[in-house]
Amino acid sequence: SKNASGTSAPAAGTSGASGSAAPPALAGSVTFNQDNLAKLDAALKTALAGKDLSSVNIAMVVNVAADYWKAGQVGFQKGCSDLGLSGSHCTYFAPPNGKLTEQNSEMETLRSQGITGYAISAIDPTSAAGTIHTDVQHGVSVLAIDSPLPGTDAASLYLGTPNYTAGQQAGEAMKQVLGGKGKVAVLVGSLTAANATQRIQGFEDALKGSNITVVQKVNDNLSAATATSDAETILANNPDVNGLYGVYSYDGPALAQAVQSAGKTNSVHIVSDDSDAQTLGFIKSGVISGTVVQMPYQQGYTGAYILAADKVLGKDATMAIVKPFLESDGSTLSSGVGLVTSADLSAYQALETQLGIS
Amino acid sequence: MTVQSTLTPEEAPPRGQPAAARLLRKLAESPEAGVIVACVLVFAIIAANAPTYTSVGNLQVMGRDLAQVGILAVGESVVILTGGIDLSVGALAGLAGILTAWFNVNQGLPAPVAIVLTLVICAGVGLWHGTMVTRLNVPPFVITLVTYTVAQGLALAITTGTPINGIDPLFSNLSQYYIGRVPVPALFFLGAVAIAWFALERTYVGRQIYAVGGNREAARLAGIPVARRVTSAYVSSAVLAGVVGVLVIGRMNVADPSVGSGWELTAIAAAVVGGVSLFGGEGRMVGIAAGAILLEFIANGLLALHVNTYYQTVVQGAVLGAAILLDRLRARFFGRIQR
Amino acid sequence: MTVQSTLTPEEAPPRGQPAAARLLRKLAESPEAGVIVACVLVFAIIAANAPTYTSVGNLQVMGRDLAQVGILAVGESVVILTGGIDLSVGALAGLAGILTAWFNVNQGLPAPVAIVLTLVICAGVGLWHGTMVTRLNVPPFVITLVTYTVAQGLALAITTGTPINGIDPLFSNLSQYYIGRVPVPALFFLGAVAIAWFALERTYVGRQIYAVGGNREAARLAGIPVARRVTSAYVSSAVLAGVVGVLVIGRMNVADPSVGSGWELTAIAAAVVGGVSLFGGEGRMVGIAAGAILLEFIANGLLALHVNTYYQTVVQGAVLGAAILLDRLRARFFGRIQR
Amino acid sequence: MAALDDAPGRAVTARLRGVHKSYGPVRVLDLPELDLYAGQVVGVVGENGAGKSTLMGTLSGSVRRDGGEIEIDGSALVPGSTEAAASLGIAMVSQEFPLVGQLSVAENLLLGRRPRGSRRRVLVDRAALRREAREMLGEIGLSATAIPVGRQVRTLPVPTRQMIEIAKAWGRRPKLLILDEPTSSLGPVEGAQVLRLARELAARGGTVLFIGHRLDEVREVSDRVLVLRNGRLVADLQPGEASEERLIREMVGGEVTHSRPKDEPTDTSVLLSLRALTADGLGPVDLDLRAGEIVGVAGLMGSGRSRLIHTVAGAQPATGGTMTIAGAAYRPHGPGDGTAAGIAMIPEDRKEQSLVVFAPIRANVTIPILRRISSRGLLGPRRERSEAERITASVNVRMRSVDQPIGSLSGGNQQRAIFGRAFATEPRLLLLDEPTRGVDVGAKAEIYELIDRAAERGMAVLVASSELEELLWICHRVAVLNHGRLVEVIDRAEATKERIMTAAAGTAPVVPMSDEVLEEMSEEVSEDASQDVPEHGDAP
Ligand SMILES: Nc1ncnc2c1ncn2[C@@H]1O[C@H](COP(=O)(O)OP(=O)(O)OP(=O)(O)O)[C@@H](O)[C@H]1O
Ligand SMILES: Nc1ncnc2c1ncn2[C@@H]1O[C@H](COP(=O)(O)OP(=O)(O)OP(=O)(O)O)[C@@H](O)[C@H]1O
Ligand SMILES: [Mg+2]
Ligand SMILES: [Mg+2]
Repeated sequence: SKNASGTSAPAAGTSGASGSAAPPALAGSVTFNQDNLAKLDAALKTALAGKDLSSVNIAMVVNVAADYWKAGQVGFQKGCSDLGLSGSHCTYFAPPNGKLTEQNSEMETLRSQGITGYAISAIDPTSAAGTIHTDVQHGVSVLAIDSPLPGTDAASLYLGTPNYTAGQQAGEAMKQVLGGKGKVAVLVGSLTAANATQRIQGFEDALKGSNITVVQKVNDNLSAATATSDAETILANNPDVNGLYGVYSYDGPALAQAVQSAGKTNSVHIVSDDSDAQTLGFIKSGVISGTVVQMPYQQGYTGAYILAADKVLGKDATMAIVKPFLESDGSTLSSGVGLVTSADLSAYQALETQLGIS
Repeated sequence: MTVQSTLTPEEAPPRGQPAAARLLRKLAESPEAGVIVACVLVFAIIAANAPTYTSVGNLQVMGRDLAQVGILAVGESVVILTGGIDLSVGALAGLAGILTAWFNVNQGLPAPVAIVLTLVICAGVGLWHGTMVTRLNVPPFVITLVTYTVAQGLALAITTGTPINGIDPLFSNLSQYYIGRVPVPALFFLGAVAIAWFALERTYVGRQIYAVGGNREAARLAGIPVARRVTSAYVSSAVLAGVVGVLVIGRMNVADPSVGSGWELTAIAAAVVGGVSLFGGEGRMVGIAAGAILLEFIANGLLALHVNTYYQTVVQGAVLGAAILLDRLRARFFGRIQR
Repeated sequence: MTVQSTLTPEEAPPRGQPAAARLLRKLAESPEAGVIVACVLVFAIIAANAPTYTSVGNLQVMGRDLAQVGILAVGESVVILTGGIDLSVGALAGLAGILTAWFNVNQGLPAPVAIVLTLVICAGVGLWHGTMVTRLNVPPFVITLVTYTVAQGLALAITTGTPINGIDPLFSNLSQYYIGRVPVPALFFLGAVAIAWFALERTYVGRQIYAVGGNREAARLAGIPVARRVTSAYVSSAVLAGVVGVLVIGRMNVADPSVGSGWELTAIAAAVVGGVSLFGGEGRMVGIAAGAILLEFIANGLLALHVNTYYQTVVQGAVLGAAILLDRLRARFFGRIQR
Repeated sequence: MAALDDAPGRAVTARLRGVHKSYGPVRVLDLPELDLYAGQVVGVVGENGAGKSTLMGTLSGSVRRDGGEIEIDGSALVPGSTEAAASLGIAMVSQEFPLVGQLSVAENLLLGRRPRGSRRRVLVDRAALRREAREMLGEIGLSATAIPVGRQVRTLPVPTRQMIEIAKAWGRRPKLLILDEPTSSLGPVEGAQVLRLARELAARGGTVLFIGHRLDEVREVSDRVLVLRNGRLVADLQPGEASEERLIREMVGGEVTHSRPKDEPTDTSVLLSLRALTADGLGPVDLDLRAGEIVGVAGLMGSGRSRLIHTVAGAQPATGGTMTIAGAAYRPHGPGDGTAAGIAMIPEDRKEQSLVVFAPIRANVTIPILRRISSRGLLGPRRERSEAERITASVNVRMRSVDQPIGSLSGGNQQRAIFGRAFATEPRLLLLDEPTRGVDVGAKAEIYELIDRAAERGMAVLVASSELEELLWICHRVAVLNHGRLVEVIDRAEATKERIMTAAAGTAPVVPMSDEVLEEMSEEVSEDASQDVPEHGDAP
């Protein structure tokens, strides 16, 4: 679960070189949707100027306590402090083990704490639906981040990027680095979390029509050590595999580590998700060809603004401000998706530094 | 024939204490006292620092939480009382939820039928455990670990990872309604505790379970049907796991295959914290319930106190540790003779 | 009145069996036989169906895996032999990795110093367990559960969820080098097994550990320093967990806080499958090593066989179950009279 | 209770001053002054719960005394430390056979110490270990072929374990050897051997404390007899003064008598009938038992007495033959069937086979009648308590309350409670296995009376016992087992010790036993695959 995904068009589409000997250079994109969101933040800030924010009590609930969400937390807290909210009115919660029941209990607990609104990356949208319904009935505003909440009372606005799209982009990148043919194995931390299943779906759909087949999908149960061992096992048992896709943030490094110790850096190509420091290191050294990244920072930051506005200005007024910035589907507020490769690595790192994430 | 009895009972020693002091001492001596005191202390301390902790809403959340691990702890304890252990309860609860939803949604059975069918399957699993343990002498740890793995796997295999949606509203009615202001699942917890207490303390079958756990050979020679008692413990535990599974899908309104694994540890912890000996034969329902409640007080309290996520687990462990040390010190000063 | 002595056992019956048959029978009777046979069978069956299973590369992977759960199982078994249990090994291994990396990267200590410091801390944790268990009579399950929780929490708290990068290359040298074609971590596993075997079977301290686990009161009356022996078991277990932690970060080249939790169950399972009794005093290193190897054969084999991910867990459970039933049936037909 | 002055020149081995011990509010031991001299066997007698084991415990360090000083050869003994006691030369054979069942005989013999003269301090010197173990067995007159030192102790029968325990203490070359009822589970040969050992140590200048309930034995072996009552030393007698009557009077503070039971039972209907009954290591047995009759079962150790009792109770499967109870066929599949047929059994090992030691007396005495005393499955605490009080009162259990853990009662009181609970099932047939093991004279007389009363009420009683005098005293007939076979049934008129022993020890053809049992008995534990000197090598 440590990722979301992007809608903005990948700039990766057209790398021509596809010889199987030398890994083709993959072009990346790290522009996300920042300009757009920055304008929205400014508009909300203007609307909130001079208003009393003391009744605002908001929370951000993510789906697991993991590195990926660090940026989201930083963004959320930055958003709160930019709005002048006190820390006690700004709850950040990450289920320590990424369990559905942990998140459910927390949502119920939040309501009893008199929260006015929360942004949530639901582990399972259906199971959250009931609670969200009750919350919305009680005037609590709920903002879907990271993964949308279709069919719930919070379906009207979604801040994030669909996992499916992110998976597709990983698939596209894989097609490029493999030159359209080969065998691929996938390593993932959960077979049940929506973000994992959607990403793998997108990835597989993107490979349709090419000569690339997915020969094995392996679950490491959210354990980085298992991922390492599984990665090594995959390599040892699949000598003909030439592409690897690591879905969770630690899966990329685990695969890279395994490829490196098996001495197959030249023959096996890796596409991963997220931007662990280790992943970026492997991008630099060329072991990982590319990694699909999102901007959880923006989900936290803009999320805080939207929730505060919901409480202070009212839902309709807030929606009116947000409307011009939505995607064509009328409900998605894209936080962008990017592809980090050795080409745009430095640009991405500069961005992270600027936001105070790393 | 004349025999002079040599057996005059010793007189009770003269006691200077007033009745109240004696009652207090008696309380302090009982093994359940420690965990109950710990419950009260933990609750009071958290309540003093987190105003929302004692709100009706939050108490309701705790009540619903208790219906999960709390009910599992009840079943687990019965097994532990016989000298066994049941590692499968968490995974089985998860599988039971999936099965019920699958019968209901994929097979189109009405909700009550789906529930009954699931509970029957769970009972079958318990029977299997009991048979393996009593007939083939398989260590309980091992056979229930196998079930744990298989149940977890089956939950995945049935769903291929995708949660089962669209379950009958009856399930959420079960789980999300209130009687007065008490959530129905919390009543299930109280009911399970009460029934287990009654069965263990007030029926001969219950007392026989204690005897079996205390000394299996002595129980056998005294004519107690040991195998049947042990098996019944595994069956109860498995059926209660099934009940938890049904309640959980109702609460979440979806059957998710990730539910349940890991709960067995919490259930065992609740039992042990509540004074159940892992060697069997010792421990009472009051303590077990208090153990489950203590763990819930702590887990929920840390959220209410807004303890930093990254520190929550540390604090949880530390509080648990403190509660246990307290109890040990109590036992040292007031306790009865230990084994 | 002349009476013959009554202590002479009846003579051995004339045996018609040839020596080979007797040896076979003797092997079949030993409690370790079942798990060793299961190892061989499982290996053979998987190898016949997955050509890559026996490739050097895959065997090396299994060797490195064994250095994780296998080493933990060795330490865990020593604790179980004394009649205790150590739930903290997995979490402690995880924490040890984090600590080492943190000392090395964040505090700038050289790798060897960081390792030694970590192992000393682990030893301290073991000492704490031993002290609580022997002095305050805290149930081992409970005190190590507390450590489990705290260690997991500390790993999260120290890293705030972010893996620690940039550890000294020495760590990966430790883990990724080979002697001949045997990976160094696998040698650590073999070393741990050999040392534990030697210590338990060939030293006074080891035999006393068996005595303490078999009959604590007898050991105490015979003047064996029970508290010290029990404590030393917890210390060994904790230090071995530390070693595993160091090896794991070397293998992954990063210290990730998700490492280790859940491994305690696998370690205990390896011990129990290998014939260790959870009541203490019974079980030998050969069996324990075979238990760990069996579990690894199964886990790795399912990947090698490309078993559908969604069915892997079920199959894993089923194979484990079959192996255990096999052993029980063996025990029924060849075994000595059980306790 | 001043020290004996017939030994003025003798060195004092142990000097006890003001030693006392309490459990809860009850002071179970209170000794203002006691000296033990070198070169003496000191007998210690007292009724159950008199504090004998507690006294020995304070000396051996297994019980932590509450106060007082103990000096051994002039050095102070730290309270509650078995290590300190051992280092001062105290060794104890305790009542509870504390051996480690999983370890080999050799390792048990040298538990907690190294072989003498072995230079290895850390590594086990296995050759030396075995050598010394064999020597230790030899020193007390056992051959290493009789008890293979590599064998796992838990596979050995109880009497053998007791001898190992004695060899273990003996091998420590103690200055002060404490024997707590060492002979209660031994046959006559080994019993005599133990007495010889006690004398031998005294002759070498050591001191022996010998606790026993068989007064003749104590008188035979002791140079001085101490009598404890309620934790206090009430008499300190020389052998001449210590007549059986005197000892009993001092122990119980009064007279104890028990007359022989009524002559033949009036009711002559056969209650239990065994025909060609066989079981693992037992049989064939043909025996009729009439209502109101007390039949003894005699035999050497391992002759199958316990097996007969267990087989009739349904606790061990019969392999052939028939049993009928009051004319109806009886084929038990477990002890539950025995209970249902009106059988109550009292097994020989209280701790392992009868009691939940940490549970209250209340729970222990109601175990077999839980079902009966509950109405429609329900059992209230008041009902349970009143039943428990009735049961314990009916057999005079000495206790503070029924809530006390039964493990805190002395052995004799535990046994009385077990009798109470057997009677509470209102059986037709009472099966007793060593009913007075570890029970004092007073309680013994009471138990005999209870047995008589049972017979008078029409129960049939089958008593297995190692004490021939007991059988001769209470039984109408004595059945003698030899290697599992019933060789003779002797009427009380003709029964003598000699006749019984001749039948019991006579060479009889070896009973066919299952291979498994034989194998079990003849083989030893392989400590590990590489064990270098298998004991088979020693056997012919
Ligand atoms: N651990 C204990 N806790 C409470 N009371 C105890 C404990 N051990 C012994 N007692 C009590 O101390 C008293 C003395 O017991 P002790 O075992 O010394 O008697 P004894 O003379 O050896 O009796 P017996 O002949 O039956 O072995 C008894 O009343 C017994 O109930
Ligand atoms: N195969 C068996 N199944 C069940 N119980 C058994 C079996 N073999 C022995 N026992 C029980 O084990 C106990 C100890 O056996 P042991 O050889 O000492 O008894 P025994 O021959 O009856 O000796 P004794 O005559 O001294 O009582 C007995 O209670 C016997 O009933
Ligand atoms: Mg005694
Ligand atoms: Mg016997």
